[in-house]
Amino acid sequence: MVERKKTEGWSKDIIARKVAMDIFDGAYVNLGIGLPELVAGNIPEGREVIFHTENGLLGMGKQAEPGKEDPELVNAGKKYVTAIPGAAYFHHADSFAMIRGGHIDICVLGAYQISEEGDLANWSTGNPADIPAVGGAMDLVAGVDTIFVMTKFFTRSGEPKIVKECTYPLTGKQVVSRIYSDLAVIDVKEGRLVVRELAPGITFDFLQKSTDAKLFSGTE
Amino acid sequence: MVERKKTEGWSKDIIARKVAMDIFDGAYVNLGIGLPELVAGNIPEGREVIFHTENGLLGMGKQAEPGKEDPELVNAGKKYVTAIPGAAYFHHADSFAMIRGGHIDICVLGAYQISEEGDLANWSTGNPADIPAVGGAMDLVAGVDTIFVMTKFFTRSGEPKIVKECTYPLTGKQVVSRIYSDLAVIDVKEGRLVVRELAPGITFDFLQKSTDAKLFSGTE
Amino acid sequence: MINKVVNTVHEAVAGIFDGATVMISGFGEAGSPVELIHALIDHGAKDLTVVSNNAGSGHVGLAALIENRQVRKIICSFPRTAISVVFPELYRKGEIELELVPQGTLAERIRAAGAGIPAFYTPTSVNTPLEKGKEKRMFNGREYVLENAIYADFTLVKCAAADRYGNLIYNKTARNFGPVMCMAAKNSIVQAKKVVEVGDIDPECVVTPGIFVKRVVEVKDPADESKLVEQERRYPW
Amino acid sequence: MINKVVNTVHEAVAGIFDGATVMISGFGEAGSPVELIHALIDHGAKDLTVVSNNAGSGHVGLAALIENRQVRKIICSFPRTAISVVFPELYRKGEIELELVPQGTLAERIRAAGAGIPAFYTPTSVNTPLEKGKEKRMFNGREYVLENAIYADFTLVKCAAADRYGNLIYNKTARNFGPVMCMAAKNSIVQAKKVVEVGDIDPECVVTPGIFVKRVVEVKDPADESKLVEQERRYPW
Repeated sequence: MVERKKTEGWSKDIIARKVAMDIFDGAYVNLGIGLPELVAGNIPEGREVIFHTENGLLGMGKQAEPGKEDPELVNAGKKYVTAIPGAAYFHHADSFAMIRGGHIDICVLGAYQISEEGDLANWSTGNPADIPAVGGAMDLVAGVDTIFVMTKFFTRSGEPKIVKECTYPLTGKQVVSRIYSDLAVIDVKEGRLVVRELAPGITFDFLQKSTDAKLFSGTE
Repeated sequence: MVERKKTEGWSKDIIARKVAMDIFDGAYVNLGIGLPELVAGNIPEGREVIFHTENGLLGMGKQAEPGKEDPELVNAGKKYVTAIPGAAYFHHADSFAMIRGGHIDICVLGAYQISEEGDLANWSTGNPADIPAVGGAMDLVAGVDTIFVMTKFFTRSGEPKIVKECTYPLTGKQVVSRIYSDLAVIDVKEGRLVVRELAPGITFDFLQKSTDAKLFSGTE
Repeated sequence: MINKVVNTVHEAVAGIFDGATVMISGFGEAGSPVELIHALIDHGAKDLTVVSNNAGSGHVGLAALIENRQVRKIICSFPRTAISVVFPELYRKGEIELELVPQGTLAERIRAAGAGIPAFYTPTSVNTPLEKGKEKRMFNGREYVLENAIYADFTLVKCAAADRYGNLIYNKTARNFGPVMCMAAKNSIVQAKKVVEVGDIDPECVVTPGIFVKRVVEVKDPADESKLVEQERRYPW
Repeated sequence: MINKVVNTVHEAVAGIFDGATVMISGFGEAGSPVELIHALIDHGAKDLTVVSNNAGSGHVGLAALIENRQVRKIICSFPRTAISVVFPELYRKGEIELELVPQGTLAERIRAAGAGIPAFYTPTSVNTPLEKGKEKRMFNGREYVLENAIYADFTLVKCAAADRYGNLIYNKTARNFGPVMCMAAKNSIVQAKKVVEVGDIDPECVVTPGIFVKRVVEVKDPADESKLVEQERRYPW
């Protein structure tokens, strides 16, 4: 493991903006819990994006203002949110019909690990002491064509999240389209990890040395 | 074939009343096209029965008054109807979920033939020149526990509709619970046809001689 | 900005290609998108597979589309009606293919496509001629047949009101197959009696959320199919 | 006359038997029928199989039902929350069984039961540990797993308004599993914030038609689960 400089890399907001820039006008988008939630606030002006939350709302708006929370209007992370004009409520089977049926254009998820081939692990550490919980993650990766992952490149303990093979239990196989991390934006193209953009001060070599996954340069 | 006296037997309205008497208060009922439609107008006072029409309405009311027809409010027979207060509209998949899922209590259908064991044929004469059309009949017999058949005992050409084995293509096997005809009310009980009630002037012997199906007397 | 509203029925049906599978909503005339079907006749795409509960009446709407020889095959539950003349004639001559599907199975197969379910088991049609060729299987002591999803390239639907996001509400029993057909098609094309502002439809009462809709066109005074049939109208007129 | 309205939550849950499968609506606290669950605690039926998206928070509602040792097994998608203490403890001790089901598969399996579909194929969980023990099959070049319907004896649901026929409307994202759970259970028991007159709910906006509902009880001021948890309340209190 190479030593990394803590100050390097993009901030969460910069990553969120990069993700948001890649979401086209008119897209239907589902945002995972955690980091991906930041994407909503970063959609470029002039684009209209409709957010889906799998607990039964199309047209999710901003988080609820303090004092205006409605315990019956929450997102998938159970945070209090709002609904935009033109929103629609529906039940869970209809909501996952949207997901499984391929109607959501883009889903942005967090990750524990992403493999060379775009396998994603983000639901279980495999630790028997942890309570297993899967939520909607497997449905999302099975149903949505374009899966963006938004994540820190390293775990808190310094392990790379991009790996040759996932050691954690999989959420889905060959499902990730692009990885937005604090150190680089990496495409999964035909089973290869292609580095598209590097954060300031990050070199391709540094990145390659940080993971056992084979990386390709986008300009190669 | 024994000769039958044309004047004998119950009128359509009397049959409809008999069916209606056997529909319990609070039942959810689907009525087939034709004769069964008469049942709606014969529910005894004091009973509240909710009529389902498979094209997407629970709480079907009376036929629409002349001049007040709404081409977007029809029953399964495409007749103009009304909706009662407390009605609900839904789409076709939801409507057949009610049927297939076993939520409808009673369905009253017409018949071409009913076999000794309660097989029903009511969708196709098997004549290759006829355009085959099945509609919701097969879903209804597969999904509704109690299937009442309401029919003339003889066809227009004088053939009995109750037969040992159906010669017409089946709608469902062992699905009929009770047959209300102009000549008799007959139960299908454990694969046997048990005559429950005879119309005035109709004898058990006459009935038995009219069909190759084995009949049992309800008092035997 | 999202704006699914187009100006004419002809714009709405643009892009329907020869050989496409086209779902058409309606239960008889209730919910039948007559103006969109007529636009499809003008458009001329042929060799279509049409999925619809019925096979049309008289010489307008779906019947006219069939009469115009644009339909190779129809998947439906009830092609026979008192005033259906076009389909029976072509069918008897062997000039149109029919896949007869029980009505509930038809609705569920369409929903399945929209919901990403490739196949499911149902009790409907077991022990009847319509089980022919289908895989059978026991669950909890009862027999079921396997049914496949029906996917479509396009859906033509009629509804009561729509907004620019494509959120739809319907009118009474004209709802019927509309919502599931919008789910099952890659491109759902909707004629609405009224196009309303975003926010005008109560989010609790939206029947088809906009995600299932591609294009919307306002048709303020849609024809009553039964009146056209009564008047013995023929399309193209 | 049809009147599904009963006077108390205790009447509403009467008849729930030991060993029953009970579905409980809600996504976290949104839509969770806290008062009905508490009535079930008072009622005391045990050895229950509970189907619910989550496994409860704090020591109220579903968590209290589990803590009271009435639940043998839970079928859910996400039993882990920040404030979930009861389930984890019992689970680690091996005193409660867990069937973990992806959320969309859970919803679809529940709907399937209500729709008379015993089993269906889905792409969700393929190539993951949760495909274990499931039959796999190819359709159109892609792999799917076979999933079975989940039937229930009872469903406890919270909604916004109900009439005496059992027609229901919900509030915002509190709708979640309510409608499909009402379909899947032999006996759906509903707590409504308001019981309204028949005819007060627009027939175009009914979400759960009365046919799927057995009993309705008005609970005018249902507790906010999150507030009870914040206040560290414990049921029975």
